[in-house]
Amino acid sequence: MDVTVTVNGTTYERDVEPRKLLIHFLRDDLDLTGSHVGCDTGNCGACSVIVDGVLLKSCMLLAVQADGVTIETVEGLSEDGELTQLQQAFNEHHALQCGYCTPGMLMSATALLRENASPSEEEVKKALQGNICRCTGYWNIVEAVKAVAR
Amino acid sequence: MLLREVEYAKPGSVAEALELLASNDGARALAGGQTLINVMKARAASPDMLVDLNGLDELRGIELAADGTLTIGAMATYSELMSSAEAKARPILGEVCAQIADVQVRNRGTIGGNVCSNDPTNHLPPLMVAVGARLTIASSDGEREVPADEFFLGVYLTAAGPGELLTRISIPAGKKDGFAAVTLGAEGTCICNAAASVNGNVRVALGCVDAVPVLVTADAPEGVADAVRGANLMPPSDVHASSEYRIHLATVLAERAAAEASSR
Amino acid sequence: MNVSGERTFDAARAIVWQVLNDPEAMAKTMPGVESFDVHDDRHWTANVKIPLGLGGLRMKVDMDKVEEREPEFAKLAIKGSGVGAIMNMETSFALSDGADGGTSMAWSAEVKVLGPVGSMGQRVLQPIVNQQVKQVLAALDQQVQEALQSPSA
Amino acid sequence: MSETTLVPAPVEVQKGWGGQSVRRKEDKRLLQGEGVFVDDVKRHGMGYLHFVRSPYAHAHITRVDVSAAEAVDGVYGTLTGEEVAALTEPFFQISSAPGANIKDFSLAVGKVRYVGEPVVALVAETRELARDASELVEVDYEPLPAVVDARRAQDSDAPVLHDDAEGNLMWTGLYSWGDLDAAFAEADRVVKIPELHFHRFNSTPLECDGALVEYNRGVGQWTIHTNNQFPGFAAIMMGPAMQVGLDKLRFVTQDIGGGFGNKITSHPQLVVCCLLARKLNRPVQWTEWRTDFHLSMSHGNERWFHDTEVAVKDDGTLLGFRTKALDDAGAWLRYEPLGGVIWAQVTPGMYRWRHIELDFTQVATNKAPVSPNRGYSRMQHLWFTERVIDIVARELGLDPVEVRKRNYIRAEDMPYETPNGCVYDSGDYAAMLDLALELIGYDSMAHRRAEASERGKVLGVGIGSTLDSGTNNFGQSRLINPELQFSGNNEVATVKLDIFGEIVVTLGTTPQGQGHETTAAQVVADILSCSPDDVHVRAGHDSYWNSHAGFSGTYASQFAVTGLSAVKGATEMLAAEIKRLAGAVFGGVPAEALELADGGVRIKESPDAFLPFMACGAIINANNAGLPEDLDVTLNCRYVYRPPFEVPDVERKFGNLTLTYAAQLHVAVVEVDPETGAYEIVDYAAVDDCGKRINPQIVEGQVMGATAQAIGAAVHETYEYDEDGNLLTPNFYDYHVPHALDMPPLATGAIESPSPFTPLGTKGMGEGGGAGIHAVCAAIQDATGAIVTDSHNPYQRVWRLLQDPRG
Repeated sequence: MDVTVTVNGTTYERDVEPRKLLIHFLRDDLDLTGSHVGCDTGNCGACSVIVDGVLLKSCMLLAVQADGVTIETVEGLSEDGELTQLQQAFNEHHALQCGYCTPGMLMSATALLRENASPSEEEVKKALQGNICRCTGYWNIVEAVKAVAR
Repeated sequence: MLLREVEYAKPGSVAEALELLASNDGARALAGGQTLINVMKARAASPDMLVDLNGLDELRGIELAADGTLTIGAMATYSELMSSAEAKARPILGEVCAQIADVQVRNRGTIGGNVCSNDPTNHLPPLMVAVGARLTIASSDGEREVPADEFFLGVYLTAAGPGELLTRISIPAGKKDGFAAVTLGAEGTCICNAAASVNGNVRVALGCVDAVPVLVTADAPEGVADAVRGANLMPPSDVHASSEYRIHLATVLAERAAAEASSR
Repeated sequence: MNVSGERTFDAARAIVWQVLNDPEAMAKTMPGVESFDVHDDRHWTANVKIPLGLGGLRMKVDMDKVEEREPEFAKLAIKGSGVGAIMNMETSFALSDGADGGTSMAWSAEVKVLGPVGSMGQRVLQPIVNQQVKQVLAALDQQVQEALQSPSA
Repeated sequence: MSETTLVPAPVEVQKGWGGQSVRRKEDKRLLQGEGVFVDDVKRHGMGYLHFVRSPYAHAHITRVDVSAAEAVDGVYGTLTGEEVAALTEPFFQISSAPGANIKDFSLAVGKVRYVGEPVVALVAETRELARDASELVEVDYEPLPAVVDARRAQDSDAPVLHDDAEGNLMWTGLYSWGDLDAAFAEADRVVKIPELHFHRFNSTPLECDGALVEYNRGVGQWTIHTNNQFPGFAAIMMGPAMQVGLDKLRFVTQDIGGGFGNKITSHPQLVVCCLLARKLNRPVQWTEWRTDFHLSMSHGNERWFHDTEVAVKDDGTLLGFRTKALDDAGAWLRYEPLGGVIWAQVTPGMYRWRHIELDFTQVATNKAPVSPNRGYSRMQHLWFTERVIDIVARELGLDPVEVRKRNYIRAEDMPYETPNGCVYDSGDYAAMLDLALELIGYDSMAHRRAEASERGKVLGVGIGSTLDSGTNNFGQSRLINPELQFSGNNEVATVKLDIFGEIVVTLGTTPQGQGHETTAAQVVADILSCSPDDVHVRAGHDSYWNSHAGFSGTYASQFAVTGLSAVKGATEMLAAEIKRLAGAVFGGVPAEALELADGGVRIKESPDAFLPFMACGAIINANNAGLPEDLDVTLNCRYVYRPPFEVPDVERKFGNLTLTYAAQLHVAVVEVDPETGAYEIVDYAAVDDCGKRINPQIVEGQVMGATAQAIGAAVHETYEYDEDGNLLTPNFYDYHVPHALDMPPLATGAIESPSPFTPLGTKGMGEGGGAGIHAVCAAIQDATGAIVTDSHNPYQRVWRLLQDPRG
C-alpha cells in the first residue's frame, strides 16, 4: 500500500506491506535508525515518536496507519547539530549511558514539556513511565527533565 | 515484531466497517492496537484483515446528558477521557484510566479496545461492571444494548461477536465509586483489582480472578469481604500470584474499593 | 494445567460410551472443527480453528486413544500443533452408572500449551482452557441427547 | 529526588582533568540518534536470519525438513544442526570432567535441551519473510521429561541432559581454608541455615544481541559487526570450533545498547551467522528480539546454599562458616563453570572470619544457559554472606549494624589477605556504613517506624554491604580446570599524534555506556597538558585494525584499571616521544628540559621555544627528511597494560584472583502493606568506594544503574520456569523491570580509598549493585520479622512471610 508521511519535515512516499510496523518502516525503509526497538510487547518505549503532536510508541502502529501524518523523531530534535536545551540537560546531568533508550526518553520528555512547561517531579516520572532504561536508574533522567522545566 | 501477512482496510463509516467485518470471517477491528498488535507480534493471533476504526469520528466523543448519563465513544482514548470535562461527572473513570499503562499507550489505546479485549489484567472490565455500564453493539442488523455484567464472555471474548462492533458505552450518573489494585510495580501489570460502586447497595467487580469480572454485592461495605468469600473464587495461579493469594487479594481489595466508594 | 470435573448425563452408560467413542460425534464437540479424518478407531486427526477473541488459532490435532476399557474408561493423548502453539493434552474419562438410569462421568485433562501462545501467561490460558472445556461438555450433552433420539438408540 | 553527597576524599585533591565530572564525549551522537548500534548496520544484498527455536525443554529431534521453507520465493537458505555438526567442532569446554565431555554446537544436534534453543536458522530477503518461512520448517520432536530444579538434577531418576557427561553434574570442587574444626570448637553457637536461594534473572540490556556478518571468499575472512561485549572470548570460542585462525574473524563493535555481562556469550549465534554468510555468499543480519533474549540468552546464575553452619561467638564475632553451594548452569556451559571460582574473589565478603569451607557443585538443567550477569557469581556469594550476617544477628538478638562493624575488615588491616589469598587493596567499610546510615537518617528510624505504623504500614530497614572485585586474574580458571593455560590479564591502548596534531586514542575495549571515550580523554589530557576536547577517542572496537589483546573487552569491572592504565602507559610513551622529537628539532635539548603545555611542547626555561602538536605530527608523518637517523619516534604509541599477578596455587586454591576490590554500602527502607504483602522502597542510600574516581559523575551513574537493577531483581525480576521447563516470564509483560515510578528517593555518597596496586589509584567498578538485593532482603526481614531465605521477594512471598514469620 502507498504511504505518504512527513518525518522531521521531509515527505516520503513508499509502498509498504500492511503488516509492517511503523518502527520498522522508520528504521528499515526510511533509514531513520535513531528510534530503537527494545522489546516486543510495547513496554519499553525506545521507539517513541510524536505523531501529529501525540506521543506514541511506533511499534504499536502499522506504517499504513501513518499515511498522511507528520512524525517527529529524535533525529529532528536538534537543528544543524546544535543540541536542544533538553539534550544539553541530558548531557549535563549524565542522563544517558548506553544511549539506546535515550531517543525514546527525549521524545517522551519533549512531549511532556510541550504540554506542561513546569512539571513536578512526580509528573516527570509519570511522563517517563512508558520508557525503560536499564543503565541509569532514571534518577539523572528525571533531574535532566526537571532542569529544563520552568 | 514481524507480523504475519494481513490485509488492511480503513473504512469511512461505521456501516462500512460493519460490512467489512461481516463479510470477512478473519477480519478483526483495529482500535488503538495497544493489545492486538502485540498479540500479533507474538503471532499468538493472526487476523486475516484489520479493519482500522481510527478515523471514524462517529465512534469518538464523550457526552454528558442532562440526567448525568455519560456516553463514551468506543474509540475515545484513555487520554481523551482523562482530559474530558464531561467525564469528570464520573470521576472514577479518569482516575482509573490514569493508572493504565503509560502516556504513549493512553494516547492511543481506547476505552472500547480495553473492554473488548477483556484481558484479565485490564482495569476497565471490572470498572464497567461495577458502575453498571451499558454497552451498545452495532451490527448490520442494527444496534443492541448489553449491560456490562452480560458483556464479558471470556478472555478476549465479549458479546460483541464476529461482524459486530462496540460503538459506545453509557454510564449512569454517580460519584460513589472506588478502585483498588495490586500491580507489578507502580501502575504495572495487574495482579488483582477491584472496582466498587455504592448506590444503595455495594457492587464490587473483581478483576484478574476469572475469565470475566466477578460481581459481588453487599448491603454495606462491611459485608463485602463475606460476599467475596461467598463467591467461591477459583482464580488461576500464575508466576505472580497463586490462586490462594489472588483470593486473599481479591478480598482485601474489594473491601478497600468499597470503603473508598462509600467514603465519597 | 490440570482441569477435571464430574458430569452426569440423562442417558444410559452405553449411549454415553458410544458418543464418546464415536469420532463423528466427538468432532461435533470440538471447537471450530474444519475437517476431521478418522484413520482407524484409535487414531483421528482434526483440523480446528479455536475461536479466540483476537483471531482464531488454527491447529492440526492428532488424537490417539491410548487406553480403553469398555464401557467405563478411556484415555486419549491429543497433540495439537499450529503455528505459534503446540498443545499436548492427555485426557481420560471414567463412566459409572448414575442415579435414575443416568451416567456419571469423571473426567480430567492435563493440558500443556507451548510456544508463543503459551507465553501469553497462565492467567490468560487457564480461563481460555476452562471456557473451551465448558463448551465441549455442553456440546457433549447435546450429542448424548441426539444419540438418545437417534433410531439406533 | 537524588541528593548527591560527595564527601571530601581523604587524599590530596587531584589537579587536572582526572577527578572532574567532565561531560561525556559520547553523548552528542547518542542524543541526536546518531549512535551506530548493531541493527543500524546494513549491507547490499543482506539476508535476515531467523532462528527456529525449540518449543520443548527436553526432546529428541527425530526429523528436520527444511524443504518447504527453502522453496519459498525470497528464502536464501537454511542451516540445520546436522550441517553445523559436520562443519564445526564442538565448542571448547572450560570445565574439567564431567562438564568437559559435553558437546556443545551452535545449533541443537539430535536433541533440544531448553525451550527457545535454536534448532534451525533460516535466511530470507526480509525480516518478515524469514519469520514466515521459519513456520514452514518441519521439526519432529520426541519429548523427554525435563529437569528444572537443580536440587533434583542429581537424583537417580532425573532426566539426563548430556549423555556424554553421564549425568547432570557438570563440575564440583571443594574449597576449604583455615581450620573449620577449631572454629566450630571455639564457637559459642552454631547458627544453622538449611536453605538459601539466589534466583535467576539478568540485566536485560535494552538492546538485545545481534550481528551483521560478511564473508569474503577471496580471503576467507569474516567481518562480524556485533554487539558482543567480549570479542576476545568469542574469538577463542569460535576459531577452534570453525577451525580457522583468529585473523579470519574480524570483530567490529560500535555503540552497544547495554551489556552487563549478558552480551558475552553470543558466540553460538555468531557461528551460525558466519556459516550462513559463507554458505549463502551474502551478508547475514541477525537481530534478537526481546522474547528470544529472555528465552535463550545469558540468565544469571541461580544458586542454592544448603546446610549452612556458621560458627559465632555470643558477642557476634564471626569465626567461620561451611556451606554447600549448588549452582544451576542451565542447559549448556557457555561461560561456566567459571562461576564456580569467580565467587572466591570475595570469599569472606567484607568480614574477618578466617575459616571457610564451601562445597561447590554445578549441575545442568533444562533451562536457558547461564552466563555472566553484572556482579557475576560474586553477587550470589555476597548475598549469601549478607544473609548470613542478618540471620546471625537475628538469632543472637544483635543489631545488624553492630554485627557488621564488629566483623568488618578494618581500614588499618588493609591491604588485607583473605583466607584464600586474595588481597583486598584498600577501603574503610565501617566508615562507609556510617556514611550510609547518616544519609538514610538512621537515627530517626524509630520515629519513622511509628509514623508508618500509623498509616497501617510496616517499615523495615536493611543494610547491604558488598564488594566489586575487578580486573580478573584469569589464572583462577585453573582452579576449575588445571589444564587451562590462561593467567593474568591485559588491555591495550594506542595513542598517536596525527598529521595536523590530532590526538587519536584507540582502545581495545567494547564500552556499552561506561563513558570510556570521556575518561580516556581525561587521562590523556592530563598527561599531554591539553583539554579532553582535543582528544579523539575512537568509538568501538575493531579487531582487524584496532589495538587489542587476548583479554580485551568490557566486562568484570576493569576499565578504570586495565583500560585507563593502558591509556596512561601509551600516552606517557607518546609524551616522551614528543619530547625526544622536540629535543631534536630544538637542536639537542634534553627531555628533562622540556615540558608539554598548551597543546604543544616547549623549553621550560624559554617558553617561546614552542612546538605545537600540529608541528610534531606534521614533522613525523609528512615532513621527516633530515631528522636524526637514531631518532626512534613514531608518535604512534601502543601500550599493553599487564596487571601484576601470579598464577594461583591450584592445590590450595590460593592466590590473588583480582587486582582491586571496590566496596559498596547500601541501605534500603521499605514500607510493607501487611494486608497484601505489597511493599514499596521508600528511601535508599548508596555509598561507593572505588578508589580514585577519574569522573565522579560517571561513577555515580554506574552506582545508580546498578542500584536500579538490584531493586528490580529483588522485587520483580525473575526467570521462573514451570515444571515442564516453560519460561513463565518470557518478555516485559511478566518480567517487570522497574520504571521511573518504581524508583525510590536516592542519596549517594562516596569515599575514595585509592588502590595502592594500580597506576592511577583507581579500582574497577560498576557491578556493586548486588548490595541493593542484600539491602532489600534485609529490610524485608526487618519489616516482617521472618527470616528471608530467597533473593527474590515479590509481594506474594512477603505476604507468606507475614502469615508465618517463623516459616
